[in-house]
Amino acid sequence: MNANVITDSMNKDFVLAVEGLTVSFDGFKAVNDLSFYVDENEIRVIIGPNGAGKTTVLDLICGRTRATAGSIRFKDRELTKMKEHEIVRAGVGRKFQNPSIYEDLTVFENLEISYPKGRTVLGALTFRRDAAVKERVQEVAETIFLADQLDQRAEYLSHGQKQWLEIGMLLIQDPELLMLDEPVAGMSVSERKKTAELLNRIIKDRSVIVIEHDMKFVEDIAHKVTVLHQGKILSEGSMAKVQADPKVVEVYLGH
Amino acid sequence: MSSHNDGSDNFSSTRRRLLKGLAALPAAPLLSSTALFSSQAFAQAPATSAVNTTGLAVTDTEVTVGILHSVTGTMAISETGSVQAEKLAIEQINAMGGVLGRKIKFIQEDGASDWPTFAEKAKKLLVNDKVAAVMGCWTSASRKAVLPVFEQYNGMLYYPTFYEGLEQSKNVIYTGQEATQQILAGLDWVNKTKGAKSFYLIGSDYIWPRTSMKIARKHIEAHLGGKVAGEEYFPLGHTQFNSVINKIKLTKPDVIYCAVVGGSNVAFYKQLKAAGIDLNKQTLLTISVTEDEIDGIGGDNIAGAYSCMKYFQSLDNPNNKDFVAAFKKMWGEKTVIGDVTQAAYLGPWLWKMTVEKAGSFDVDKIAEASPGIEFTKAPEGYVKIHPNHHLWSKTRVGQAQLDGQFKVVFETPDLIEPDPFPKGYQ
Amino acid sequence: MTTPAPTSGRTFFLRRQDMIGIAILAVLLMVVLPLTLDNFRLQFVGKYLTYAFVALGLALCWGYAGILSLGQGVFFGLGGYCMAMFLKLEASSVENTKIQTTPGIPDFMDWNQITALPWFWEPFRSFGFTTLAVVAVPALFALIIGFALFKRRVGGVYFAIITQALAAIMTILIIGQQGYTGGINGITDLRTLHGWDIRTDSAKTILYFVCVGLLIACILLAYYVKSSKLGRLLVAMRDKEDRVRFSGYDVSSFKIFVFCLAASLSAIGGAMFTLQVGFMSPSFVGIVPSIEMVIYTAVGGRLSILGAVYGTLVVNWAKTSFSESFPELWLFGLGGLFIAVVLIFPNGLAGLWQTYVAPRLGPLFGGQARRAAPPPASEPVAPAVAE
Amino acid sequence: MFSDYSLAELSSIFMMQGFAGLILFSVFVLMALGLAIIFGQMGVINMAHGEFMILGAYVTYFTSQFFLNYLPSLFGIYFFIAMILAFLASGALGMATEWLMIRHLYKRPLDTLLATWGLSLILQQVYRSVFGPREVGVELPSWMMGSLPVTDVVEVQINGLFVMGLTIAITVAVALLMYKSSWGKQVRAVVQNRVMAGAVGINTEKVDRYTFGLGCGIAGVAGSAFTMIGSTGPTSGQLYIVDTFLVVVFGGAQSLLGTIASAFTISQAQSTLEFFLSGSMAKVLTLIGVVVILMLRPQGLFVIKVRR
Repeated sequence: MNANVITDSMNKDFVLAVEGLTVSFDGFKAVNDLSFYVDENEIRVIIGPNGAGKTTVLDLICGRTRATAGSIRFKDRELTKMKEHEIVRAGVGRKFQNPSIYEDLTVFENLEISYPKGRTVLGALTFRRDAAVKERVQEVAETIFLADQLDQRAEYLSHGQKQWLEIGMLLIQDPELLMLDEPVAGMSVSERKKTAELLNRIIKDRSVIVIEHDMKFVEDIAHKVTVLHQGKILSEGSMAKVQADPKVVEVYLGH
Repeated sequence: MSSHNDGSDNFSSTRRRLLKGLAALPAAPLLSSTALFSSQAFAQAPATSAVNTTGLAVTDTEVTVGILHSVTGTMAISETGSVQAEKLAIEQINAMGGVLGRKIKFIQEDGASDWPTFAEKAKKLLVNDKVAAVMGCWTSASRKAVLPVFEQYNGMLYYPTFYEGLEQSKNVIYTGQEATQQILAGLDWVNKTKGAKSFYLIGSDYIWPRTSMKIARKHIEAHLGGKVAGEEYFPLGHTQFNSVINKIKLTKPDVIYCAVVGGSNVAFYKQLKAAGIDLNKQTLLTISVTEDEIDGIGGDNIAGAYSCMKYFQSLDNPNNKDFVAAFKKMWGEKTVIGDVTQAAYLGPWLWKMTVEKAGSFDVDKIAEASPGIEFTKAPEGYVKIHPNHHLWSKTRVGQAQLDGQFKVVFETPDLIEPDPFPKGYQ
Repeated sequence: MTTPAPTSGRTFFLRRQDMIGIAILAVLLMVVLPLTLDNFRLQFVGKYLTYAFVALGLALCWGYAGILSLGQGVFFGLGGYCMAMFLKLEASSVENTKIQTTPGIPDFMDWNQITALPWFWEPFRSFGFTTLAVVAVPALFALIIGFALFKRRVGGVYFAIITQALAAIMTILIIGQQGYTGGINGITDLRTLHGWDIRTDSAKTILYFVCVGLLIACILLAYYVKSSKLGRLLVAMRDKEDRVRFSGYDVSSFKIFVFCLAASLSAIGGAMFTLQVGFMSPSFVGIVPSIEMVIYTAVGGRLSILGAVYGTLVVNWAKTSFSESFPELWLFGLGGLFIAVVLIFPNGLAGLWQTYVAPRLGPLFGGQARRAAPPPASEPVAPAVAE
Repeated sequence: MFSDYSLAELSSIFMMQGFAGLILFSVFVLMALGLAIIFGQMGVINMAHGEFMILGAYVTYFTSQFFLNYLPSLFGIYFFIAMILAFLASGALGMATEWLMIRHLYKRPLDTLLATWGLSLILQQVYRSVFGPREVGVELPSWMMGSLPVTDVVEVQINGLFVMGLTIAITVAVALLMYKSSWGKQVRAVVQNRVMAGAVGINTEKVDRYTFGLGCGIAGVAGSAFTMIGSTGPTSGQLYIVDTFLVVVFGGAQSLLGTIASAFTISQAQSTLEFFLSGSMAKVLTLIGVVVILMLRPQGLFVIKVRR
C-alpha cells in the first residue's frame, strides 16, 4: 500500500495495476506477492498449470476473495476495499469458469437483467422495458451471435452459446475491464474461432484479461501473456517470449 | 356405583323398548328399581317446547352436549383424563334416565392444544350443533380463547381445572378450585405442622404459576411472617433444572413451593432426586402434581413430596370408592384419577341437577339456577355452587407414595369459599 | 418465472391469464363463498384467508427468492399484537374496568400489579398509528434481521434455523413478559373498533369482505413485484447469486426488501386475524405455526401467487373437517401432506393445475404458461454461507 | 448477590455450577452428535431428530418393563441393553427413512427440512396412538440414582456422571469411526465429492444410508440416556430440536470438534446465566447471544477457510 503513493503517477497509463498482491488460506499462499499491469485496449492472457492461482487472481480483482496484502488499482481506484457490486459498477466485469447464466429466463431476459439500469431496489421495481433497452439488447445479441435466439430459454442453448451469452451479459454493461475465465472451454473449433474474432472486435473500448489453457486460442488473441506458477509470476511477455522461456518449459513439461 | 352400571344395561333395554313404541312403557315396573326410575323420568318428560325456548339441540328423547378437550398435541397428556371422566358421568346420568327425561348425547371436538382451534370448535359446538352445554377446556389460555365465544353465543361451559382466578362469568361454571382455595390452606398447614418460614418458589413461566406464586408470596410475607428465599420461572418444556437445584441447596429453604407443569415436571423431580435431595427430609409442596403427573414422573422420584389439591384418588369415602371403581371399570385398571379428572366428572352432574332445578335447558335459566346447587355424591365429598359460579370445596394435602398414590395427611375442616378476586392478594 | 415472450400481450403488469385467475379468485371469495356458505363457515374462511397473507409473502420470499423463513409467525404475531393492543385499549375504558385496582388499563396488566400503561402501549390509542405500526413494526424488525443476516451472507439452511430460533425467543419473551403482553393467554376479549362491535355476525361479514379486498390488493402487489425487473432478479439470485452480484447488484438489499415485504404481508394477515377472531396469542408466534404456514405455500405451489391462497384454503379446510371427523388422524394427514408435497408433487396445486387441467382449457387460461413453475430441482444448492 | 455467602459457600457454588454446566454440556453433545453427522456430513436437515430420540426413550421404557416383569434379577444392568436396542431401533428407522424419503432429496436441503418435519408429526401421532398420550416413567436401577458427596454441600449426581461417561464414550467412538476407520474415510470422501467418490468405487448410496442410520442411532442412544433426566412422551422430542440445531450450526456444521466446543460454550453460558437470572431470561439471553454471534460469524465457531 505504501508503495502506491510513489507509483501513483506511474500507474496513470495502466487500466489495472496489481501490486504485491497476496492471499493466504490457513497459511497456504495461493497468490504470493504478485504484481502486474494491464494497459488500455490490451488483451492479457494468464496461463499456468492447475493450482497456479489463476482463478484466485480474478476472484481477488472482482472482490470475491479478499486480499491478505497488496493493492489492486483500477483507474486509480483501490478495489481491495470495495464491495463486489461497487467494483462491477466501477467497470470491471467477470465471466465465471462454468457458464453462469439464468437458465430459467430467456436470452432476452438474461441480457436485460444485466442491463446497467434499475440496479437498486426502487430502480428495479420501476424499471421499464423501453425502446432503449430493447435496442441495446438487440445490439449485444448480434455481437454475441444470438440475435435469433432472443426468446429462447437459456437452458436450451448449447454450451458454447451459453459462454457467449455470459460474455454478452458483461458487454451490455460496457465494462472497461473484462475478465474471462476459460471462455472457450467446451467450444468447437469453429466456435473458438468466432470467439477469438469476438474478443478482437470488442477490445476497442476496453481491456481484457483471459484465463485459458488452449494455446492455439491464446496465440490468436494474446497481446501479452503472464505465466503463473504457485501463486507467483514465472514469466511475462509476448507469446513467443514466454514460450521460449526455459522456466516455463520446465514447469509445463517437467511435471 | 355398580348399580349405575346395571342401570346402564337396563336403560338400553328400556330404550330399545322405547324405539319399538311408547306403548311398551307401562311394562316398566318389571324392571329393576333404577330402570323404574328412568322410565318414570321418561313418562314425566316435559314438553320440549317448554324446556328449550332458545333453539338448543334438545329433542323429546335427547339432549346434546359438547366435549371440548385436546386429544392431540402437547395438552392431550393432561386432558385425556377429563374426557374420560366426562364420558363416565354422562353414561351414568343416562343410566339413571338422563336429564329431564332426555338421554344425553355428546359431540366431542378436539382443541388440538391450540387456542384458536378451541375458539373455532367452541363456536362450532354452539352455533352449528346448538349444544346445551359444553364440558371442556383445560388450560387458562384455552378458556380465555373460548370465553368471548361463550358469552357472545350464550353457551354454558363447565371448566374443570384448578386455575388462577381473576375471572367470573355468567357462562362458565368453574368446577376446579381457584388459586386462593388451593393455596392458602396448604401454606397454613405447612407453616403450622412443619414450622416452615422460608419458601423457595419455582414455576413454569405462564399466568397460572405466576399468579399463584404472587398469592403465595403475599400470604407468606403478610400472614405467615415467613420469607421467600427465591422465585424462579422456566419456559414451558424446560428440562434442565440443575442450576436452580444448586440454588436451593445453598439457600436451604424450609419448603420448596412448586408449580412446574407438563414435561418439565418429570425432569424437575428426576433431577431433584438425582441431586440427592431427599423429599422425605426436604419439604416440597406442589400445587401442580396430581396422580396423572406422577404416572410420568415415577413414584420413586417424587415419594415424600406434598401436593395440595381438593381431591386425591385415595380419598376414603363411599362416594369416591364408587367413583374410582366405575372409572376403572370403564377405562381400565391401570388408569389413575387426578384432581382435574374428578372436577371434570362433576361438570355433567352439576349441569344435570341445575337443569332439573331450573326445569329448563335454557342457558339463562341455568346460569341463574346454578348458585346453591349441591352435589352430595361428589367423589371429593360435597360441593356447592357459589353465586360467583365457583365451587365451595375442601382443600387437602396429600403425601406422594411410592406407588404413585397420595396419602391424605390433612383436610380443611370446612368448605372453603371461592374468592376469584381476592382482596389483599392482588 | 413464467417467462412470457417479451412481446406477449400484457396490460400494465398483468398477463391476461393472470387477470383471469385473479378475477376468478375474487368472484369465488366475494360472491360464490358468501352465497353458498352460512355465516359460521364463512367466518372460518375469513380466518383462513388471514393465513393466506403469510403464504403469499412466503411465495415471494421462499418460492421466488429462495429464502426460507421459519419465523413468519413472528411477523404474523407482531401485526396481530399491534392491532390487539389498540382494540384492548378501547375495550379497557375506565368504566369497563372499574372493578380493577387501576381502572383504564388492560385487565392482565392489573393482575400483574402494573399501575400505569407502559409507554410503548401509549401510541396504540390512535388507530392511525396502529394501522401504520401493523405494517411498519414487523417490516422494521425484518429489516434489522435481514440487514444483519443478508449483509453477512447468511442464507439457505442457516437462515431457516436462525429464524426458527427467533420464533422460539419471541415466544418465550411474550409468555414471560405477561404483564406487558398478556402472557400465554394472549390479548383476549377484544370488543369494539371505534365503538363498532366487531363480535357481531354483521361486523364479521364486513370484516370478511375487508379481508378479501386487502388480500386481492396484496395479490396485485405481489404480481407487480413478480413481473417487475425485481421479480426476475429474485429468481436470478436464487439460482445464480454470484452472477447477479457480479452484474453490479447489491444482492443483500434485494433479499432484505423481499423479506421485509413478506413480513409486512404476514403482519397484515395477523392484524386481520385479530379483528376477525377477536384475540391474539403467542401460539401463532412459535415454531410450529411458523412451519405450518410454509406448508400452505408448498401445497399451493411455492412459485404460484394464487396457489398460495388456494393452498392455504385447502389445507385449513382439510384441517377443520378432518379434525371434526377423525381428530386422531389429522396429524397423519398433515405429516403426510408435508412429505407428499416435497416428494410427489413439489409444484403443489399450481403444478397439478398446469400439468393436468390447464392444457385442456385451451389458450384462454394461458395453456401451459399459466402459473407455470419450473421444476424445483434448480433450487439453490449453493453453499449457504459464502466466504 | 455474593455478599450473602461465605467464601467456602462461594467455592461450592462454583463447583456445583460447573458440574451442572458439565451435565448440560454432555446433554447437548449427545443431542447434537447425531445431528452433526447428518447435517454436517450429509447436509440433510432432520427435523425429526427429536422423534428419533424419543423412540430410543420408549425402547428404554419397554426394556425396563420387560426386565421388571421377567428378569428382575438383572434389572441393574438393563440400561446397557436398552441403549443398544435403542441404537438399533432408531438406526433402523433412520435407514428406512433414508431409503424411502431422504435419498430423493439430497439436492434440495430445504425440502428435507419440510419432509422430515412431516415425518416428525407422523411419528408423534404414532407414539400417541401406540403408547398413549401420557408420559411414561422409566424406572432406573437404584445404583443410577442419588449422588456422591464430595464436601458437605457439594455433591455430584451419579446419573450426571453416567451421562458424561456415555458422552465421552460415544464421542470417542464417533471420532474414531469418522477419522480413523476406512468407512469414515468413505463418508468424508462422499461429502467432499460425491461423483468422484462414486467413480472410485465407493457405494455412495450405502454410505449415505449407513451415515443417516448412524446419526439416528446415536439420537436413539441420547434419548435412552435422557430418560434419566427428562420426560418421555409423544411430544417430548420437540423440546430439543431448536437447541440441537443451534448447537450444530453454532459449531460450524462440518466439524465434530466445533460441535463439542459449541455445546460447551452454550451450556456454560446458559447454566451460568441461569444462576444469576431467572430460567426464562437465561434461555432468551443464551438464544439471542447465539443468534448474534451467528450473525457476526455466520460460518460458525470452527470452520476451515477454504479456497474456492
